[in-house]
Amino acid sequence: MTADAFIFWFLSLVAVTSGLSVVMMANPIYSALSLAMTMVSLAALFATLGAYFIAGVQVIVYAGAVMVLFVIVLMLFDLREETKAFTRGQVSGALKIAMIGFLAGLIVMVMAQGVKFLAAPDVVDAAKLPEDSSKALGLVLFNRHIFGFEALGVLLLVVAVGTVALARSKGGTHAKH
Amino acid sequence: MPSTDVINQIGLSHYLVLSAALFTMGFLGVLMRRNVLVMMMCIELMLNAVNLTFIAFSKFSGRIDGQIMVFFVMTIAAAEAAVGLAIIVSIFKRYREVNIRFFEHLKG
Amino acid sequence: MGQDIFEITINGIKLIVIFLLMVQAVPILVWVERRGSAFIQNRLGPNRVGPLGLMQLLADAVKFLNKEDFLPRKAVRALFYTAPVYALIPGVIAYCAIPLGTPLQIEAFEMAGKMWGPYTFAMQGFDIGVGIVFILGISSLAAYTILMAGWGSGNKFSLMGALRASAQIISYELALGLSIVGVIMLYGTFNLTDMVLAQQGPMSFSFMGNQVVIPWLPNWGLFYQPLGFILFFAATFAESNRLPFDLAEGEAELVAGFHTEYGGFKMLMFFIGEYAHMMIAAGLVTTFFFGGYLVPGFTPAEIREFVAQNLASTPNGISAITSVIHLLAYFVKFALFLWFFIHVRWTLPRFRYDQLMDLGWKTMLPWALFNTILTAVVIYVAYNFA
Amino acid sequence: MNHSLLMAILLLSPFVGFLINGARYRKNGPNLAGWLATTAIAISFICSILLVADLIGMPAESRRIAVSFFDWIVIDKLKVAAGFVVDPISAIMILVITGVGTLIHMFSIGYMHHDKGVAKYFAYLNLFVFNMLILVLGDSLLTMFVGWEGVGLCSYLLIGFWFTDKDKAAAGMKAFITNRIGDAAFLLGMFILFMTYGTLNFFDLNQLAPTVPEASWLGAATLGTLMLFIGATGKSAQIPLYVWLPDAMAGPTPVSALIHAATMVTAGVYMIVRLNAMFIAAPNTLMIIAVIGAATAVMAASIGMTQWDIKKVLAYSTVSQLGYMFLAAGVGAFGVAMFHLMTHAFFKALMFLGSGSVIHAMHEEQDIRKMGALKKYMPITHITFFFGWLAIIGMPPFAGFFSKDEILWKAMTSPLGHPLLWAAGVLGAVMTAFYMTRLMALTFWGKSRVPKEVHPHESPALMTIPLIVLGLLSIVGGWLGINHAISSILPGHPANVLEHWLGPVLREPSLDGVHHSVTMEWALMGVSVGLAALSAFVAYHFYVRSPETPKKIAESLGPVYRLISKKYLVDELYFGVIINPLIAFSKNLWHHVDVQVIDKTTYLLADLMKGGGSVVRTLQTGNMQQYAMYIGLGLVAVLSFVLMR
Amino acid sequence: MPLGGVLFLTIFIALFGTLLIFLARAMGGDQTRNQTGVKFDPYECGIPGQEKKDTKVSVKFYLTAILFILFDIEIIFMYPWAITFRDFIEAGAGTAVGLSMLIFLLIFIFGLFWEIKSKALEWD
Repeated sequence: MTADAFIFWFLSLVAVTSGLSVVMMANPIYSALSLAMTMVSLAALFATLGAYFIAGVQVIVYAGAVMVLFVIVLMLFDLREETKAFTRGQVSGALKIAMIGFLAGLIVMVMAQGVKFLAAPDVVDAAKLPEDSSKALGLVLFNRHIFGFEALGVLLLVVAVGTVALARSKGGTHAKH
Repeated sequence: MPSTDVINQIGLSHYLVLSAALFTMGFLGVLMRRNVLVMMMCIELMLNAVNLTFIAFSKFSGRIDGQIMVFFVMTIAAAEAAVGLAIIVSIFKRYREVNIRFFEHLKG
Repeated sequence: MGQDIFEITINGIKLIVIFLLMVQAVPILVWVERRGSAFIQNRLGPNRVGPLGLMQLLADAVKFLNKEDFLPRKAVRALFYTAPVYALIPGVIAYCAIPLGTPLQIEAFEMAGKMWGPYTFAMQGFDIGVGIVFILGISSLAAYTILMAGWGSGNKFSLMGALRASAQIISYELALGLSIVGVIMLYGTFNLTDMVLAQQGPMSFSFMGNQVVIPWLPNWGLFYQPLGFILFFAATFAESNRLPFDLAEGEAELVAGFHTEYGGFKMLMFFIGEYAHMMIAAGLVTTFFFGGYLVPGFTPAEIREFVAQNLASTPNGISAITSVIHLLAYFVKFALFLWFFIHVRWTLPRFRYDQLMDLGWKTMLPWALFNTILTAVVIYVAYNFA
Repeated sequence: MNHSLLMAILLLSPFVGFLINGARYRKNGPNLAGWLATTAIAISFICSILLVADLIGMPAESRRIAVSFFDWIVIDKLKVAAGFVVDPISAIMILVITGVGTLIHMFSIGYMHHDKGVAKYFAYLNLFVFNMLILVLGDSLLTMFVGWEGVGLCSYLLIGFWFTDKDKAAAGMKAFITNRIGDAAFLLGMFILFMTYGTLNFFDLNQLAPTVPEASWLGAATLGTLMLFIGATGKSAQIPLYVWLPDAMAGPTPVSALIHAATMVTAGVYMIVRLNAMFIAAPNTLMIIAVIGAATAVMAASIGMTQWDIKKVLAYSTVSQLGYMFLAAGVGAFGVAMFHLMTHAFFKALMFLGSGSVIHAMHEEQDIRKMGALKKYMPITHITFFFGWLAIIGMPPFAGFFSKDEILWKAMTSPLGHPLLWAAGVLGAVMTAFYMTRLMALTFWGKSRVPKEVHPHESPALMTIPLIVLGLLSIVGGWLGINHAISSILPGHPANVLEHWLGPVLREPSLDGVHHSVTMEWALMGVSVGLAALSAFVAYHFYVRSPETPKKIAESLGPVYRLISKKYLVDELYFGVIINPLIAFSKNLWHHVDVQVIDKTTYLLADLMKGGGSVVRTLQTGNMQQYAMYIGLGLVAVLSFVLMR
Repeated sequence: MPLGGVLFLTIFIALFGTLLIFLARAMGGDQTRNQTGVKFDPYECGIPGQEKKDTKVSVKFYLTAILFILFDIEIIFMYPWAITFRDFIEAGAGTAVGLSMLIFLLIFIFGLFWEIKSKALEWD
């Protein structure tokens, strides 16, 4: 096995294992920590695809910020082991699982088809991207996607204001049950 | 596809299958878990899976725009997590409850 | 990691050596801290075991090893044990991305009937293109250590300490991240080696079409980003939980913060993690603002020339001695900043928690923003009005 | 400084002013708000000057500063950039807009000093200037349309500024709706041009315009330009859509000066000049423009002779003068149209501001029958108004003389012109001289009819300084376009600056082979000036010497006079022919079609939905995971479809 | 690609740390199995530990974390700008990019000062 292939298989193993444990762990804190692990391994996978800057941002934003927030909230709430971690409906549960299985198959099939279209030799040319793509990313971001960039700035402002308002709210207007 | 060395020749389809696996796992979590916070985490997992496809396509089609989309998706995801958690926290503060079935009572 | 088995082996050994050096530096730093604090407070400090008390380190290590393993009743076993091990990882990995010297070049040679090389070994753990982003990302993972330890201990003071510490770390990460924007703009790269190399020679820059050269100053980032330096340095104190920002372990309120329940070797690992963050801070300050491994007044090319004429004749030797000289230059600066960290610890009192948060959000963040805008405007003016 | 930065400041400075005053419209006092807004426009004015200075420095053929900030719309063939262009045409416009705009803002500080919503007023005014700048600087029809709609909005807001008065609010509404009709036509014209030529950029359109004039009535250029012209009649108050402009005088007087005299209403003319090559390619459209322009000029002037409200007189005068501009554009004399646009901006803004000063002095009294002999109370207002008067009736060497005379000359001699057009123009000029003199006489001269409780006084310096500046401009503004005949007798033979400035960017019908003697030019000039002077003298005699005569004449004319003083009953005509039948028809529709057919159908549908909803409602359990499952099922369906295809 | 090195070092440190834990346990004795006596109670300065079910922890921590995420992303957004700003200036697009970033920064500053003014960042 080549080194690159080994790294890919190792990382995908980590990602899948930790991803599964996000779903399966009964203790939400373990779920959150597994998710952080998934995100870090996905960041490493991004790096194998040459997206170093995005990999770094993935770690900073997802693993270093969003998941920390989740963990802090979980710890603040003192949410431990759950006895009923999964919904239990006889019919709907079976239906859900069947659907997920079907969906997984479909996604893979569709992707296989999509790859066939993409696999035209002139398109699959990995050498087009520079090895260090962070500068190219900046150049394109501020040329073609400048509007999205500004719009996201406004979005973040709105979210900042909104969350403060939400966090201050005393929790609804109705009487407590 | 001429190459048959599935183990050593890592190509686009490898990444796509991996991301499909993660996506379905996340979806399964959204459907099956009871804890709202875990459901949100599963949504983040799904978003991450999609990000992986973006990056993979960006690499294999030689266009940087995919990476920028990931950048944007991350922002949106973080904003979503912030607002979602704020809502969950305000519900929790009042009712001490994070079970998704409890949230049915919020139906108008 | 490399092209062939030789390179992989050497790189692997290099990483392990850096790691072990970092681990070994901790007892030394502890000794320096204890002796230094004694010196500052007009005491003697450890002086019984060995000359100057140097053997105290060994004695401590043995003592730590002999402590009994201990798990509180309400602790979460998995987290309680993972946290200290995990504490080592982000610090060490992040430090490995900092360049320590000029790369070592080895010519092609024959071994075991095969031609090997030529090789270039970077004097750093791994040369990452997006160095700063990598370091920021990896060190932001340190928050998990604290949260895992605080939660896993099953002690409310631990949890409070952990929450405080993580809130503090993430708050100052903003000021830290923003104060670097000016540096990135200055050098136009994320790569730390490129940043170091951009600082060689005497101070020179072009301003509004004129080339300005100040021969008696090195071309260090400090002179371009004084405000950024102050902000960055202050934020790193908070990031590494050192005084005056060690609110997480305020004894009066929180017993000892997130590691209340820890003892023995597990405690030592947290110690190593904390000192590793201190080392990252010192290393980054050196790299960003003080020319990294550069010897002031001489460019690497000049030193290589000097070595070639006076000290060595083979290319391998020249490269090796040059690397060592730069390594030494780096360690001198690095050690100075480490001492500064220690000195500050024994000089300043601790903040109150609200003061700490106010400082981070309401003072340093706006100033870092100001620094960013100022840098952008100056660069814009310097380039545009030629 | 580079051009994109200048352009950005030029555009954004009024917008920033709008944002600040708009955000603090309850808090900013009159002085703060006013000076802020004035400074914003003044900054724009400085930027305009810098840009135009750069433009002058360029070689004549390539005078164009184009700045494109970003791609605004990219849909297949439709590519519209947020692009702005300063070329000789828009250069004149931005100077007029920001220059006159600054003066009017300054005047407003004094005029609106006691109003409660003063910050709001200045915010609107700044927003207007911002939109107007987009209108004139935009490099494509769509960019222009953004400004076009924007100024329409601001005009609506400012006409109805005192919206607590129902009539004034209604006037705003009328302006808005009338403009809407024109805008619909404008959009249609835009569609036609885009369908045919595949671009909306002015310069591309002018390039692509057919070089051989289009004879057919159904050609793309003719239809498209015709539609655009209908849009212009809405914005620039021409027959048949002029009715909103007199009512628009409900707004504050500086607004009338800025929007309804100097800038916005000239947008139609500007648009035609902008697309000159396209219009030249459509001689049928040009003919219609010329006829409508001439008709508007005469008709509005005749109404103006019978009005008693000082602002209404000026409003009809504006309509009439706009008719002249369209007449000029219609005979292919685009440069002259721009020339008259500029001079008109000076003297009409002056007269409006002067009337504002008078109204201010008379404590909101607008009826000229209750004025008279204000000369002694308000010397500065009087003298500046006097200059405006001379300018508008076309007395040499005031600004109006040169531009109006040039229009008449072109109407006669251009290949597209006709002696009848000239005659109509002269008739309009004579009537203009009459009603303007009447206005002058009734307001400033003669005997005082001022009620006893009113004590007229001169306005503060803040208001008189703009008047003085505009008065000077009314004198010298015309010297930029001295015609050949006059130039030939002046020392040094001053050149026609404006013609040289605009010439390279305009495609006008060639005058080759058409020779007219200088004698004829002098003769025509003499006829029009002489008739105007005579008319002015008659008016002076009527209203100062023997105030009884006009009444007698009015009585002897009887029904004709009443018809004219009722504005030819056009409003009533519109009500009778269009609006009332429309309302009646709508009522019928409502009673019979809407209630009986459509409502019943929708009720039926609604009942069906209700029934269906009560079934489907069981799906909305509030269980989010079920919802997620539905999403998943949808995904499965879509993916299956993709695979099956 | 340095990724291999990172992975290698991570695994190495994890193994090393685990080894140390076990070494220490081997040398110091294992007391983790039978947790009897006061010694294993949570350490609260010697006072017998008391735990209320409804412990109130300040919601401030979580609010800080949320605001951190939002501002962190805005700062991350500045990095691609910072790294390319000089290139843009040299390419003659410095004004446009600078202005667009200025707008972004103004939004950022507005957000920051709004938070400060709305007392979202006050600790007691």
